[in-house]
Amino acid sequence: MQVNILLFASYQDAAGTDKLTLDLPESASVADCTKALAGRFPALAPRLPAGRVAVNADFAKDATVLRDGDEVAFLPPMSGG
Amino acid sequence: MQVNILLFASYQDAAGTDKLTLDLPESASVADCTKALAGRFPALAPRLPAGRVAVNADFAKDATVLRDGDEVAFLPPMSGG
Amino acid sequence: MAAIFLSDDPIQSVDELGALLSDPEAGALVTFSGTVRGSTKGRRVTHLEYETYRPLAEKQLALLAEEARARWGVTCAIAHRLGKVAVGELSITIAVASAHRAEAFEACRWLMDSLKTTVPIWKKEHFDGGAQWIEGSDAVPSPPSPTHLS
Amino acid sequence: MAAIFLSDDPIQSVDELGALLSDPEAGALVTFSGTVRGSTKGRRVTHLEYETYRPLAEKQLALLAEEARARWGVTCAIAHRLGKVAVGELSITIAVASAHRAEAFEACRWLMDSLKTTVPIWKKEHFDGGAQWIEGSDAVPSPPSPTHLS
Repeated sequence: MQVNILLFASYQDAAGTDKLTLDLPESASVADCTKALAGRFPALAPRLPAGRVAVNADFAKDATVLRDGDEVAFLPPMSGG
Repeated sequence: MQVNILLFASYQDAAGTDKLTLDLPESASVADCTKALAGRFPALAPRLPAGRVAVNADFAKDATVLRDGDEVAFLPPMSGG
Repeated sequence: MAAIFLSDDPIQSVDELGALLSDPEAGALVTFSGTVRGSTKGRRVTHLEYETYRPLAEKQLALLAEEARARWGVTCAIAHRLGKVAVGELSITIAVASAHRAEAFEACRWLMDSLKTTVPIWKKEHFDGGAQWIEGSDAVPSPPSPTHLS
Repeated sequence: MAAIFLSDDPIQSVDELGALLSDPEAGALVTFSGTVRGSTKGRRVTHLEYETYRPLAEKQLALLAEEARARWGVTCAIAHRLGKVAVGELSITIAVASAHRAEAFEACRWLMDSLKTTVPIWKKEHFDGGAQWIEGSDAVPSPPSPTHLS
């Protein structure tokens, strides 16, 4: 299955892009997706643990199971205001 | 000597006036002035202890000594805002 | 640096007070404004009336602004309405500018709390068929025809 | 009752947000506004840039407003600027209306503190010859030519 990845702020800089598609096995979790993303962008890997992940615009946990077509957003620590 | 008394808010209502002149002995203190005012307006007397006194637009103590022509303001508990 | 206003006419909005404090290094602005409410303790209010002992009130407001500057490094502007104030009109506006928000929040709240007990201003609530002076936590009924002549 | 705005154009002033909350029984209004400062940690700032993950940011802001209503009985309005913001322009405005001032002060401060850690918005500081993302307490240098294409 495929999921649509969104990257923000320094995550974009580290990956050199703000969106991409990842191929994942059926029933892959957020943790599996994070691992695949880290493997694809070594410069991004060390920054990911500080951030949070949202699936289809809701905060998700590592164990959240993904479905084909999900939007998975990787969010660095926030700094609005 | 004479001092000029100013009364505010409920003190005006109790005395029926917002200003008056009091004759006081030389070297009278704020405490003496308060006592003279309470004697003149019995309805005002019980309300005075909750308030504060200012002499020439500065907060004063009971012991502050008055001079001829001073402006003595009797201020009920405040309620701005 | 402090701007103090006591006025019988409508007072400045918080935007207008904030503009007086404009400073490229003061990124945080906290404001308070008080508007006359249409009722108090279940009773319908027709309007409020504020009285002051102006020379001491101006001195005390300047002292509060100076103490806020000394304690928190903030600048502030304070406007208080006097005389008759209709329901829905502003009775007080305060603006506090600071480099960082924590100081601005603390100073603004402290200014408002301190103002109520240390600045000689008194509020009279007018109802249908009556009026009362508010004095600290007390309410003192006031005769229907005010005796204050000034 | 909450009004939430995320905009690439200049945002509402605190007076404008306060007007949206107008209520004859809400006598106290506390506001916060943040203006872009001309320097940070001794470095001259040319401008800021804010990025968001909009659908989640809107959801989170509405949740904060709802939690403030539940905890303090207040109503609030929040506006956050996005994109490039010049020095001296507003980046954020918050207004909180309440019957009494203590609740309005507490809720406004809590909203601002919570917003910084739970709403997906990121700030990029631009200097002469450089830029950095602010992420929580970290600053992450950013390449001179942004890679963000959207």
